[in-house]
Amino acid sequence: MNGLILSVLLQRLGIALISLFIVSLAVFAATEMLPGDVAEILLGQAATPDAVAGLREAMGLNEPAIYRYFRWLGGLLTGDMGTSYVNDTSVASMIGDRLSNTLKLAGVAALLSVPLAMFLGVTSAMFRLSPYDRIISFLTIAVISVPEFMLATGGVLIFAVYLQWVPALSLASEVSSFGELLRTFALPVGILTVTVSVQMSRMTRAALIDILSSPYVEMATLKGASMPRVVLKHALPNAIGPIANAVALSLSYLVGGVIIIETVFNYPGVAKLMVDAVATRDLPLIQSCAMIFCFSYLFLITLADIAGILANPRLRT
Amino acid sequence: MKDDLAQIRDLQVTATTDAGRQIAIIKGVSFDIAKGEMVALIGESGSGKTTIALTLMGYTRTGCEITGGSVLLKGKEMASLTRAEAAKMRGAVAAYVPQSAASAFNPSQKIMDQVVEVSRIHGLMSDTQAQEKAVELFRALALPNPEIIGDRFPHQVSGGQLQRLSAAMALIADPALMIFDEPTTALDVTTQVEVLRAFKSVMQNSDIGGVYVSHDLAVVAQIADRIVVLKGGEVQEEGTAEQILTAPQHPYTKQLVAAFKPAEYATPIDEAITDTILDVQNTFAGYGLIGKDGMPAFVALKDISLTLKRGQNIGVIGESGCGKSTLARTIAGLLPRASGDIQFDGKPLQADLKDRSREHLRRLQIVFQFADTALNPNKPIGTILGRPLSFYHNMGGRQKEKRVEELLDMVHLPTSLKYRLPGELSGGQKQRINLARALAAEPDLILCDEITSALDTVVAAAILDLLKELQNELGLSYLFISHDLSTVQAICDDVVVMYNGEKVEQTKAADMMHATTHPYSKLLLSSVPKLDLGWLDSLEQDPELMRKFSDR
Amino acid sequence: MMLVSGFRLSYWGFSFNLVGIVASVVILFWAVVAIFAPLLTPYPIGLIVDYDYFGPMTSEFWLGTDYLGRDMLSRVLYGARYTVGIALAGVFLACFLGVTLGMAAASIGGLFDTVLSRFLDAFNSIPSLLFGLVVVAAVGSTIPVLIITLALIYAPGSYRFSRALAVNINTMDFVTVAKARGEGTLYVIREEIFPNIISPVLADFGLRFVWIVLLLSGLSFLGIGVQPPNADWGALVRENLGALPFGAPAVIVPSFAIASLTISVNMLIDNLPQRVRDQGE
Amino acid sequence: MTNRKSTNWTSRDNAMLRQSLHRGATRRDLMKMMMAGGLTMSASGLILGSATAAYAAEPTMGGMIRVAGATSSTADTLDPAISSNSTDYSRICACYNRLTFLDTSGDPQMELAESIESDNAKVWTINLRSGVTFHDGRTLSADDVVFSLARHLDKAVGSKVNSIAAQMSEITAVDPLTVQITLDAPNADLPVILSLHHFMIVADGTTDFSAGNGTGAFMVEEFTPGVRSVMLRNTNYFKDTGPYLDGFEFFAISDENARLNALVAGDVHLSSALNSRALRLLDATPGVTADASNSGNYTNLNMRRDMNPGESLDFVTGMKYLLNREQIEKSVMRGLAIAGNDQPVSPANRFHNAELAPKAFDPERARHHFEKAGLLGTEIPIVASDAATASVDIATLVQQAGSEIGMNFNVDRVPADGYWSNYWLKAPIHFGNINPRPTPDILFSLLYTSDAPWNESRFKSESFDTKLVEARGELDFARRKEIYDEMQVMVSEDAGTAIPVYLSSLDGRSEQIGGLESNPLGGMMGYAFAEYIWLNT
Repeated sequence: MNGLILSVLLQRLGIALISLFIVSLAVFAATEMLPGDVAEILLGQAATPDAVAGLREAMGLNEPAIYRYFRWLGGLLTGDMGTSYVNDTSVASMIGDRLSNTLKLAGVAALLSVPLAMFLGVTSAMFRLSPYDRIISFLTIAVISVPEFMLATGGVLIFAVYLQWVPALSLASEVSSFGELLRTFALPVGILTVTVSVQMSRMTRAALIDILSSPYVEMATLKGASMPRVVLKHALPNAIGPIANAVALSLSYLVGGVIIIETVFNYPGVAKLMVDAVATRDLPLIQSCAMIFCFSYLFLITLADIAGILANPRLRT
Repeated sequence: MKDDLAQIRDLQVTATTDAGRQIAIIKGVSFDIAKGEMVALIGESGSGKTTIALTLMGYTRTGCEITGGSVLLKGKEMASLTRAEAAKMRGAVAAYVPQSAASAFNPSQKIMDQVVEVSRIHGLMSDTQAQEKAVELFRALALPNPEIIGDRFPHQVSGGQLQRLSAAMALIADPALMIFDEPTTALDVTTQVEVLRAFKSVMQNSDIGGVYVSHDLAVVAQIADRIVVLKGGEVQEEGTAEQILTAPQHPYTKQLVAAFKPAEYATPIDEAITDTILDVQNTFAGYGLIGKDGMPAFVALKDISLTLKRGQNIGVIGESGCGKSTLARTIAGLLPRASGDIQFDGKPLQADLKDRSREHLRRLQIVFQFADTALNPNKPIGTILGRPLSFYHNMGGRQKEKRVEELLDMVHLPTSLKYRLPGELSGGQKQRINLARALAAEPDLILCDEITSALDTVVAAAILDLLKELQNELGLSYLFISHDLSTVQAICDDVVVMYNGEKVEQTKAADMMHATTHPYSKLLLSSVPKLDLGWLDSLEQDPELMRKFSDR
Repeated sequence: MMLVSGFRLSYWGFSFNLVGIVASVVILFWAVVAIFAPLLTPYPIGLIVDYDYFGPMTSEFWLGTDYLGRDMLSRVLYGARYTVGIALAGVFLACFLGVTLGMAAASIGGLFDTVLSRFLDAFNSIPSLLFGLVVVAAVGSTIPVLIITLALIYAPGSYRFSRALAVNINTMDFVTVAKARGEGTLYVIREEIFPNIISPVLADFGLRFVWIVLLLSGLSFLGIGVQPPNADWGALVRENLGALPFGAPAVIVPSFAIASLTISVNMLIDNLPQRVRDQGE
Repeated sequence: MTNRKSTNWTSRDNAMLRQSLHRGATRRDLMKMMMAGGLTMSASGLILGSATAAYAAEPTMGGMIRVAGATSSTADTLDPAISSNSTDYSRICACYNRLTFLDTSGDPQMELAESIESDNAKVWTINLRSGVTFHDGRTLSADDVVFSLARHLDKAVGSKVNSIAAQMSEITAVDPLTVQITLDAPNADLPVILSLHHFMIVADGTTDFSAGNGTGAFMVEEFTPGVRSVMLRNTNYFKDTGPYLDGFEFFAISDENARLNALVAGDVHLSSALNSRALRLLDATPGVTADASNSGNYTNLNMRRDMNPGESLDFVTGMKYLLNREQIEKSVMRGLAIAGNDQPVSPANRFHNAELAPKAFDPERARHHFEKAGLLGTEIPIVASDAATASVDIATLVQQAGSEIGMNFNVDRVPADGYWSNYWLKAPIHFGNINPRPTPDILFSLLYTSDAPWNESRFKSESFDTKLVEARGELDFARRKEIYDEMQVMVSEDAGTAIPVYLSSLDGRSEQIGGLESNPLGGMMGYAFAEYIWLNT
């Protein structure tokens, strides 16, 4: 729509490519450090030397790993994520539905948490230092301070085991109706929403309060504007940049950071897939997952930047 | 006297420090404002002038509160209003024109929306009416193309225009009282003239009362009917502008007035001295990427040449953005020059300070405008002054201690200060420390970048005296950069006038008032407010020139 | 100058807020426990002292027993050692790296800055927990490995933060003065920039400490942590998670320990004692 | 602050018993006690059996159920040869069949084979059941069997039982319904060997196993590695008994507590491999119950005899005395275990040597042995991992017991993934975990002969090797038992493998599920539960 955004996009694209490359290299290095290779892992106890050799042969793992890495990289450039070692199906197909699961979960959580966070953040900035504000900030701190797995297991125990309102597992495959979706996702989504939105609301509040000390806010007050008006009309529009950034960070967490939730609720998402891949030393799969996380992060950050630019007339025009 | 618009009686305001300690910042101030009358509150920073003005809107900045006395505005007690009640008055009855309009406008809203917001908040008139009215005001305030300027964003219009727009914003609701808070301090002199004119014209033919907060007596003299002189939260003297300027009673007022007539600078014309300490030849410098022609993207200095003899001072004047500070930075090597040649005491001076010998660095010192950002807030004065000593003269221990005390003594500060942090010093003291730090290097040349501009007139005058004194003792030379002519006049032999990166003219300081030939110099000089009531009205400037040179 | 207004006390030129005081007391408590754990534990942490498991609080075992019937009190006290110790070491390392690089980048600028920033940003995009899992899986979960991993995970954030701060300070005149004087980068970083970003950096330090504690317990929850029979709090929660349905102290106490520590640190940061500036205006 | 020495444990037992009775003693608590009292599993298993017998009365047809396994990853497979864990076994048992299978008492029964005969235990003739069809409609023939068995010899397949299959020197199809297997040496156990999960019969020439095309009771409806699988009843299954279920969904919940919660919350009907501490919650919740079965799976502490410090027999013996088997049994396994006597043949096996008593916990004696080995006070690492059940806990017990007699062990817990390839068999002192094997012969030839592929402690003994061969060819049960008894003693005394307990597995189920019995091939009826259980409604 205008030069700046375009240039930001281009610049970001460049950065993205570099970052993706760095990450893939780092991941590759890490995976190479892992003891044992896919053949040994698959054979497990039966990993007698000749058995391993045979299997490596059959899997074509004899050539140096670095070759395989670059072949994978080359493939990626042509949009081919390669094939998994352990069960030679294409990585794309393996990631496919896992990703859609993850996005389902992340999406619902985002839909709930962003408005919630905004509401909390804005209101507590509006009435800052009021009892309301103090209570909110205490609650948010409390939530931030409790490990996710405690919230998760506690939640399961109360709502699934005792009250039996919701299932203890979130079987993505079972969802047919929207109501069912709500029911199966209630717990994980609820927990993710809480954990993510407190982060965002804190940052929102901070960003707003930062701006509330600026001269034009005082000016607005001296025009007789009410606190809500000051916050909504004068502070908020100028805080969009930082807020968007906070949101982006939190959302990127929803994609890659939910391994604990996926574990506790046995939810087949990408994070868990990557952990499996690591456990079986399935290089192409590991790499591809890492790429997805890295990409989603960069993508969201870029969106945030653009939001910031659009919100700021100085940059916009 | 005539029917009062506002009455302030025995006003007390206290501030609460982080420690929870209560300190009185306004100690029993009383004065009246009549309809259509413009009362000026004058005093140095910290005198509480803004605080008083704001109480007229029932507003105190965070941490402060009105603890006594009464503030009657149109018979309403502003001191004891609830938030909501006060909000009703603000903007509608009493309106505020901020010091820096540039920061007082919401960067993400169109100007028009912000101007008419007052009427929206108070539901005074329909938006269309409000907008029509706004346009009228724009016209009245002599703003260029008033019809469309409202559709712009704040960053798209100049500082002088914003200042006037903020006045329009204040006037939109026909307030009974206008509060001007140093509205021209941030502006260049040529612009200031315009803005003052605009304010005066809108205020004159209306019965709106006004409070004009300023530290600049000359400016106040042009616009105020009565003047209240403040110091440390107390009224020193009150009277008509006439009386305050011509027959000040209170010693402090006398000081203020005196500070405006600086002692003429007696040049120690000793023709014996011939060796030039600094010789700048056809120097170009700027910012941004270097192009093929070897020139940076934005050239801030164009072909500057000047020479400075040992023991003499040269002043560089011009308005913001004319490149005078860049000149200092280029000479200091902070901004490597793109081309040209600079000789220091006969030897070539490397463009980048990284390439300069420690000796050169020592002999050429720079002092900055803002004393408080120029001192590391976390280091005691002693350490700050000690560093150049150990760095250049590798002094240490007792010797260093002693030298530090000498330096403090040299700038007339108590030696006990060396244990204090900069934050605990006043602006003037800080600037003296700044100077002392430069002196610690025992330099030949000091580049003074606007070192008095941020100070109150009285304090500034004292600093100037100090500079002269030091020069006589140590045989220093100064390159003195300022936008304020009187200061330059007060201390320099020669004056260089700069405009938009170029040196337009160089004259002897003594006779610059009449000897200047370049139209811009003329305009600039004529725009400097004089300490007499009629100056603004009698001032005639060629509108052509104005349009050409001033920022409007 | 000892005057109380609102919830504030002031002392030695600092003013404290009640919440802040309470928080610091809790933190202090855990610090002491961490240091003196060996003297405080009634039983060896590996010793099975009770046939029953997930035992209740008794006069004999103040905090009940764990899944093997070991004394919970002893284990929690020792857990403090590992949780606090490792997290502290990790956050120190992380902030040392981050802040040093951040300041260097800010004051050197140019290519150095861009390259470093790019690289660390890329690093930032790897989910921390996953990264932890991979590394620890690769090189085994010894305490040094844990510390280094945690440090690596949080260094980029600290870098970002301190760089942003340092960039602002770097534009200040007193830095320019120092440079004009001919001071070297090291001096500028150490003497001019660092003292002026230290307090926000400390706050950031605290936040990172909390994150590291949480991440550490997260890792322990996923089965990676210090070597048995030792266990950090996260590991204690994990190994006794089965006690949750019975609300046995074995799982409640370590959870509570974690929460109390992290909440206190957060609270302290939000109510840091302020240097009193009393020069009026 | 008196440190209670572990010796006065037994004095606390009664207190414990009373305590739990107060809590409202349940079948399971009592069972715990009985096992703690040393009653063998099969006995208490029977009690459980009778308890479940109430349902065993009339199987009901129909119903879909959900079953939660313990482990799952993208490595999940339907290829019998490379199946590696309970999850894989549960699936392949549902969609394939073996030639033989073991019944509750551990005796081989015919499945796809009608008969398996041999007169010299070297050359075996297998007659196949006729009219058995694969899911894709093809009829089972000798070629399929030959293919299925021969695969294991191909290195590229990476078969888990390659070393066992290696003895089949010749596999030929005599006619469409007859297969002849020639062994390189006599082995009376072939019928039992063929009941191993890996020897499931697949269709001739199959390369892609994801379809699970077998003769089994269920057909694969959906199979997503690492996620789940859905299986539906095979309408023309050759057996007239079962399957009763219309089908079942199988997925794994790796987190122990999540697995338990899922069962308690009613999200799954069957939940395998529960933690013994789950019993309390299961008691507290109506409608769910659990069955323990001991099939001889064990976690053992291996001290390599070819490396320091395992070289010294004194050290090895010392360690065996330092293992507090009673404590492991009660505190670590909460009774879901049977004290072991350092040899691999468990009480569940008909060849178990009952005379060979477990070594009693005796720190002093251990100390004396360590002293003789001159190892007192030296720092000795013990490698443990969650990969080997309970090994970490056992290691900590050893570490604690050692610290009290001046031995300085430190536990080195290493990551579970990669454990088998990187530490097992390699570290000087490490833990192993051996899945139940149906015959002493397999166990010994796999783990103890001089050329055994998994000789965990590098135990070498000529006479042992010869005895094994002798027993293998011996068709007279009494004689064989005799030989095996002697061999068990040899291992228990001289091998560097300390086997403290045989672990029982605990499978939780909704009380609607009927027909689940224990099986020597492992929990969940040797993972073949699917075709035998039913859902009461």
